[in-house]
Amino acid sequence: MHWTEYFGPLMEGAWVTVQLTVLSTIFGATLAFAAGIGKISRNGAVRALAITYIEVFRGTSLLVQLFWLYFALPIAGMAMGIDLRLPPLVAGIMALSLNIGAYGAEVVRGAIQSVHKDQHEAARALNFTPRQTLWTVTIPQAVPEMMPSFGNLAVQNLKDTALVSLISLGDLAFRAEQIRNFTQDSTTIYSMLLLTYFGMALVLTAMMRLLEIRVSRWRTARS
Amino acid sequence: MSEDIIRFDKVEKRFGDLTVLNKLDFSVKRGEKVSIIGPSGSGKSTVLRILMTLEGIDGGSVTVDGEPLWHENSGDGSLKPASEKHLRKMRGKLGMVFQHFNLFPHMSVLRNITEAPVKVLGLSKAEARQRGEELLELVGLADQAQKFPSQLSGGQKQRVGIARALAMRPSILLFDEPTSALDPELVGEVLNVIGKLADEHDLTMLLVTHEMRFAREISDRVCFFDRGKIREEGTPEELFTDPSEDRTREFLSAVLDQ
Amino acid sequence: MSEDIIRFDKVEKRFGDLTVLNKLDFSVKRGEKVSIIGPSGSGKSTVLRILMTLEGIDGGSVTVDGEPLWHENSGDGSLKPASEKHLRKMRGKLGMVFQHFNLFPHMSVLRNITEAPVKVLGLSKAEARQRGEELLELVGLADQAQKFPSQLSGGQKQRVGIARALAMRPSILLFDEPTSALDPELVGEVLNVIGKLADEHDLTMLLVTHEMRFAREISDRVCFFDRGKIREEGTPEELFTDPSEDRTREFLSAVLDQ
Amino acid sequence: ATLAEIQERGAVRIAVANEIPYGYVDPSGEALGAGPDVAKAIMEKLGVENIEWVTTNFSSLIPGLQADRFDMVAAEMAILPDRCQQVLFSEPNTSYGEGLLVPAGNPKDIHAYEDFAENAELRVAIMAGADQLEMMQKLGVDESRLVTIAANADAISTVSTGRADAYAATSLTASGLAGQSEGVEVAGAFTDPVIDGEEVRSWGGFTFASGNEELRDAVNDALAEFKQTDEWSGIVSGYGFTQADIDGSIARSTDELCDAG
Amino acid sequence: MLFGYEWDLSSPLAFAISILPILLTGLVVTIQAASLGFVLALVLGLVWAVLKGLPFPFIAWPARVITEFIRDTPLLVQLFFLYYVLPEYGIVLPAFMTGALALGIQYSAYTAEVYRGGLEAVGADQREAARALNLTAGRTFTHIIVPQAIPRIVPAMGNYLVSIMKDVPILSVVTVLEMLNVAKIVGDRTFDYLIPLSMVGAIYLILTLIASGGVRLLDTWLPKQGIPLK
Ligand SMILES: Nc1ncnc2c1ncn2[C@@H]1O[C@H](COP(=O)(O)OP(=O)(O)OP(=O)(O)O)[C@@H](O)[C@H]1O
Ligand SMILES: Nc1ncnc2c1ncn2[C@@H]1O[C@H](COP(=O)(O)OP(=O)(O)OP(=O)(O)O)[C@@H](O)[C@H]1O
Ligand SMILES: [Mg+2]
Ligand SMILES: [Mg+2]
Repeated sequence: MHWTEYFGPLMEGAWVTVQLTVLSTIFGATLAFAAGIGKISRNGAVRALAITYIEVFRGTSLLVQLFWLYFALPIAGMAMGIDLRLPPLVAGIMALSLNIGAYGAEVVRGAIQSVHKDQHEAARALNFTPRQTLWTVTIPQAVPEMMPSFGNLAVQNLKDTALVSLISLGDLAFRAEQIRNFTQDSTTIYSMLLLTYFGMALVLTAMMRLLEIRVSRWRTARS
Repeated sequence: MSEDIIRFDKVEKRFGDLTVLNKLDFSVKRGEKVSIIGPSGSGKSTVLRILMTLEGIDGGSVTVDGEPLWHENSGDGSLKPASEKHLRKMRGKLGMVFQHFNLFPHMSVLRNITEAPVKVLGLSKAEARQRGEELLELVGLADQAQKFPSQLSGGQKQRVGIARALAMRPSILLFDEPTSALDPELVGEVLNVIGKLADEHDLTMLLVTHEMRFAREISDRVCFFDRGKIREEGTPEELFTDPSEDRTREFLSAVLDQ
Repeated sequence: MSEDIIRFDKVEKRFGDLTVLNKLDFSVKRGEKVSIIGPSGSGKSTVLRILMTLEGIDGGSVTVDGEPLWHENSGDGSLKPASEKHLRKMRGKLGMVFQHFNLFPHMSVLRNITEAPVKVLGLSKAEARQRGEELLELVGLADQAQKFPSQLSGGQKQRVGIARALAMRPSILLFDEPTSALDPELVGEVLNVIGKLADEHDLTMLLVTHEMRFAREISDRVCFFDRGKIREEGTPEELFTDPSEDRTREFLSAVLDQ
Repeated sequence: ATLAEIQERGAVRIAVANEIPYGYVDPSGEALGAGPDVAKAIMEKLGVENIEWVTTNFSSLIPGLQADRFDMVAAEMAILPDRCQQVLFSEPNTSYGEGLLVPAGNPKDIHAYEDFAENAELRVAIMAGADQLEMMQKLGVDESRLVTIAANADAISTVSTGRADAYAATSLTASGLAGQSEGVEVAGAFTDPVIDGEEVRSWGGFTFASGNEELRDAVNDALAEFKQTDEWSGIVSGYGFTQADIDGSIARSTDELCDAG
Repeated sequence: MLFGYEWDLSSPLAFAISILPILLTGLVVTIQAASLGFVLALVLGLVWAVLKGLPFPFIAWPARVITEFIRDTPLLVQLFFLYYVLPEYGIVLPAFMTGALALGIQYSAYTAEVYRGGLEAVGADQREAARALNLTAGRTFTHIIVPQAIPRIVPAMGNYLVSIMKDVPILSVVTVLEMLNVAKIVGDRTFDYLIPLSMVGAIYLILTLIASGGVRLLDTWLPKQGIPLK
C-alpha cells in the first residue's frame, strides 16, 4: 500500500473524530452549564448532585470512565434487569461529554461568580427574581469570561476523542491503527496521524477564537 | 403618624462584632424629600440598603407604606420573617440609584431601562419602550438610547441609573451618594435631574449625599447620622445655619471647608 | 568643575518615537542635595533610572565620580559601550530608594538589608548583620528586623528601603518619589528619616518629589524639569518664592493649591 | 438479535478481531479470512443479504456479544469450557495447532512453549484474552514473563524490538505475521505443547450470545452442509490450513469441547 | 489467578476483596509511572520555558511551535508514536519507560507555561531593586526571582501531577500493567468487568480527592508563610 492510499480511510476516521468532537463539546457545554449553575444553587440537593457529578468525573480517569460505560455498565444493567448496552458511539460521546462537562462546570461556576456583586444588587433593586437575574444579568456577562477556558477544553476534548478508538469506534486513531496493523508502516502512519490532529486543533482553536470575539462583542457591543 | 411611608423602629444592624445601626428610630412622610448626611461609616448606606432589602436587620422593625418590610403577618396574627414573595411585593414600592450606577454593561441604555418593566411588571415591549423613551427624555438622554453604558460618561450613566429606577414607578426613590463617583464637572448634570424630580414629582425621596449645598436646596428635612443613630435632624435652615449639637457643627465645618 | 560628582552632557533618551530626555545638561556637586520637581512625564524618574543603570541612553554622556557611566575607556583611548563589569563597578557608587519600595517579599527585613552586602560586597554575615542593625536603628525599626515586608506598613517598608540602599555605602543616594505611594499620615515618618540623612551625612542626594515644603527644607538646589529639559533651577528660596519662568510659576501654583 | 429479526432486516452484524488468517478486515473494509468467508456463504444460505462487519479487539469479542454490539463472531475463536459458560459456540469450523513467532534467525533458539517454563530469562508475548495464556499457566510459565499485547499485529513490533523473545499464537497466525515482516520468522522445528497429556489442538467456531440458540442452530445446519462442499475446503486451505487441520476440524463436537477440562 | 493472587467468585463482595491486592499491584505501577512522568515533565518543561524565553527567534520560535504541537496532539497517539516508531530507529525502550516518556513530553508543554507564568509574575520592580543593589544577573535569578516564583508554581504543578495520574491508564495500550490494565485483565478472565472497573474508578476518586485536598492546603498554607501567591 502506498502512503497516499492512507488518506481515504484516514479521512473517514477524521470525519468520525469531527462528529465526536462537535457533539460531545455541545453536550458537554450543556452539562457544564447545568452542573456549574447547580453547584451554586440554593437547593442543597441540587448542589450535592452537581458536586458529586463534578468530583466523580474530574476525579477519575477518562479512560476508566469510557471503559466503565462500555464494559461495566451493561453488566450493571443486566444485574438490574435494564438494558444498558450502549453502542460504542453513544458510550464514546457520553464519556467525553460527561468528562468535559465536569471540567466545564468549574469554568461556568467561576465565571458566574466573577460577575460583580453590584450587578446582583441592581437586579435585586429592580425586583428581578433570582432566576431572571441569573439568565438576564449574570450569565450574559459570564459567558465572555468563560470563552478562553472553553477554547482550551474543546482542544482537550478533540485530543481525548482518540481514546474512543480503544472501544473500537472507527475514529481517526482507530483507522490509523487498522492501517498500521496491516502495513506495519508505523513512521508514516503516525506522522500523518499527529499532523492531522494538529491541523484539526489549529482549526478548532481558530473557530473558538472567532466565537470568543463574537461573544465579547455582544458583551460591550459598540453599536 | 399614618402619614409615615417609612418607619424604622429600634432597628438594629450588626456586622459581626460591629454594631452599625443602634436602635435606630427614623421615619419619612409620604412625599417628603429627606437628605441623610454624616461621617463615613455612620450607617447611612446601611439604612438605604435595608430599605431596598439588600441587607436584613438584626432587631426592631421597618415599616414601609404601612406594612412590615422584613416581616409579614402569619395566619395567627403574629409576625414571621418575610418570605421572598413578600419581599418582592415590598421591593415593588422602592427604587434605588447607586453610587457606582450598577448599570448592566451588556445591555443598551434603552434595554437597561426596559428590561425590568418587561420581565417584572409584565409590560409589553412596546409599552416599556415608550416608557423608557419618555424617561430618557426626562433625564436628557433621548439620543443615547442605543448606546452601551461603556460609551457613556459617568454623569450620563448616573442619569440612566435614575431613569432605570423610575421605570419601575416606585413610590419611594433611594439615592446613595449618586454623585460621589463622578468627576466634579459632571456632578451638576445629575443634581439637576434629581432636583427636577424633587420639584415635579410627589415621589418620596431619601438621599444620602455629601453635597451639602444641594441637600440644603432640595430637602424638606436633613438628618445627621453619627455612629448608627440620628444625632440631629431638622429643616435645612435649622441644621445648616444653627446646628444644636457640637458633633454636627464639627462635621459641617469639616465638610464645608473642603 | 572637578567637584561635579554627577554630570549629564547633552543626554538623549527615547522610548520609541517619544523623546524623553532632549539633550539634557545637568550636574550635581559632591555632597549636594538636589530636588527634582516637575510635571508627570517630564523625565524625572528617567534621570534617576539612567544613573542607576536601569535604562541606557541614546546619545550624549553621563559621568559619575569622574568616570563615564555608560561608556568605558577602551585600550586605545577611545570610548566603547560599558561592559557589565564596568556597570557593576559604577553601580557600587549609587543607591536607590523606589516609589513602591521594591522590597524582596520572601526575605525578612534584616535579610533584605544584609543580602547585598554579603553577596556583593563580600561582608561576613556577622558584619552585615551589625551594619544592618545599625541602619535599622537609624530608620527607627530596630525591633522589626525579623518581620517580613508584608507585615509592615507602607511607611515602615519605605524606611527599610532606605536602610537597604544605605547598607551598600553608596556615595550618591537616589530617591524616586519615596513618599507618593504612602497614606498621608505615613509620609512624615519617611520624610523625617530622609531629612536626618540630609543633615547628618555628606551623602550626595538626588530626590524626585512632589512634597514641595520638604524639598524646600532640605535641598541645596531645586531643579524644575519640563519635557525632558531643566526649565529652571536655583536655591529653594529663588525657585519657590520668585520663579523667573511662567511655566514654573504655573506648575507651582497648581501643586501648592492642592 | 434473533434469527427472525436478522432475516427480516436482511442484515447481520458479525465481529472479527483482525487476526490473519482467521478473520480480518483489509483497509478497504473488506472482511477476509477463514471465519468471514465461511460466514458469508452461510449467511447467503440463510437468506441474509447484508453483513455489517465490526472490527474489535480480541478481548472485546465476548463482552461485545454480551452487550449485543454484534450478533455473531467469526474469529475462529477456540471452543473452551470457560467460554462455553459465557457464550454459545457453533460446531467447529476449523482446527489449528500452535506456533511461535520469533525474531529473524531465532537468536534465542526457541522451539516450544515449554522453553518458557524452563528458561527464566525468556519473555513471551501473548494477546489479551487469547487461549495461550491458559496454556502458559498450565505449563507453569511465570506471569512476570508474559507480555500482554492488545492486537495480533503488535506482535511484529514486540518481537522484532526484543520487548518479548517470542509471540505465542496459533501456527497460522504466526506464519501470517512472519509473511508481513523481514524482522520475524516462524520458529522452526516447533513441537506442539503437551498439556494434560494431550497435544494441544484448538477448534475454532462461530460464537453467539447465550440465549441465541436459534441463530446458533441455524448456522450449525448451514455449516454442516457447507463443510461437505469443495468450496469450504477451498476457502480454508486457501488461508493455509493443512489437511491435518481440515481432518481435525470434524474430529470433535462442540459439546465434547465444552465439557472437557 | 494473577500475580499469585487467586480470586473468589462466590459473591460480589468476596470478589471485590479478593482482587483488591491485585489492583493495588497495578496502583503501584500507576504511581511509579505518574511520578517518573512528572519528573520528566518538570525538567523538560523548564527546558522549553528557557528556550521559549531566549531572545533568539531561531531558537524560541521552533520551541514555541514544538510545544504547541505537543499540546495539540493526543497523548495516545504520541504514545503509539514513541512505542512503535522509535524502535524503527533503533531506540527500544521498555513499555513502562516509553509510557513515562510520553507522559513527560505531553505535560512538559503544560509545565513550560507554568514556569513562564511563575517567572513573569515576579515583577520588573524586583529585578530593578536587585540591579540597584548590584546583585549579579545569576544571583538575581537564583536568589530573587526563583524563590518568589516557586510558591506560585507549586500549586499549579500539583494540579498537573493529579492530571498525569489520571492519564496513566492510557499506558495500558502499550502493555504497561497499571491499574486499569490489571482490572481489564481480571475482567477478561472472569468476564466480570463491573466490579474491577468500578473499583479502579473508586480508587482514582479517593486518590485525586486526597491530592486536590493537598494542593488546596498548599494554596492556603503558602500565603500564611509570608509567601504571596499573587
Ligand atoms: N457587608 C459588610 N460587612 C461588614 N461590615 C460592613 C458591611 N457593610 C458595611 N459595613 C460596615 O458598616 C459600617 C457602616 O457602613 P455604611 O456603608 O452604612 O456607612 P456609610 O455611612 O454609608 O459610610 P460612607 O460614607 O463611607 O459610605 C461601616 O463601618 C462599614 O465598614
Ligand atoms: N519603559 C518605557 N517605555 C516607554 N515609555 C516610557 C518608559 N518609561 C517611561 N516612559 C515614558 O517616558 C516619559 C517620562 O517618564 P518618567 O517616568 O521619567 O516621567 P516622570 O517625570 O518620572 O513622571 P511621574 O511624575 O509621572 O513619575 C513618560 O511619558 C513615560 O510614559
Ligand atoms: Mg455609604
Ligand atoms: Mg516618575
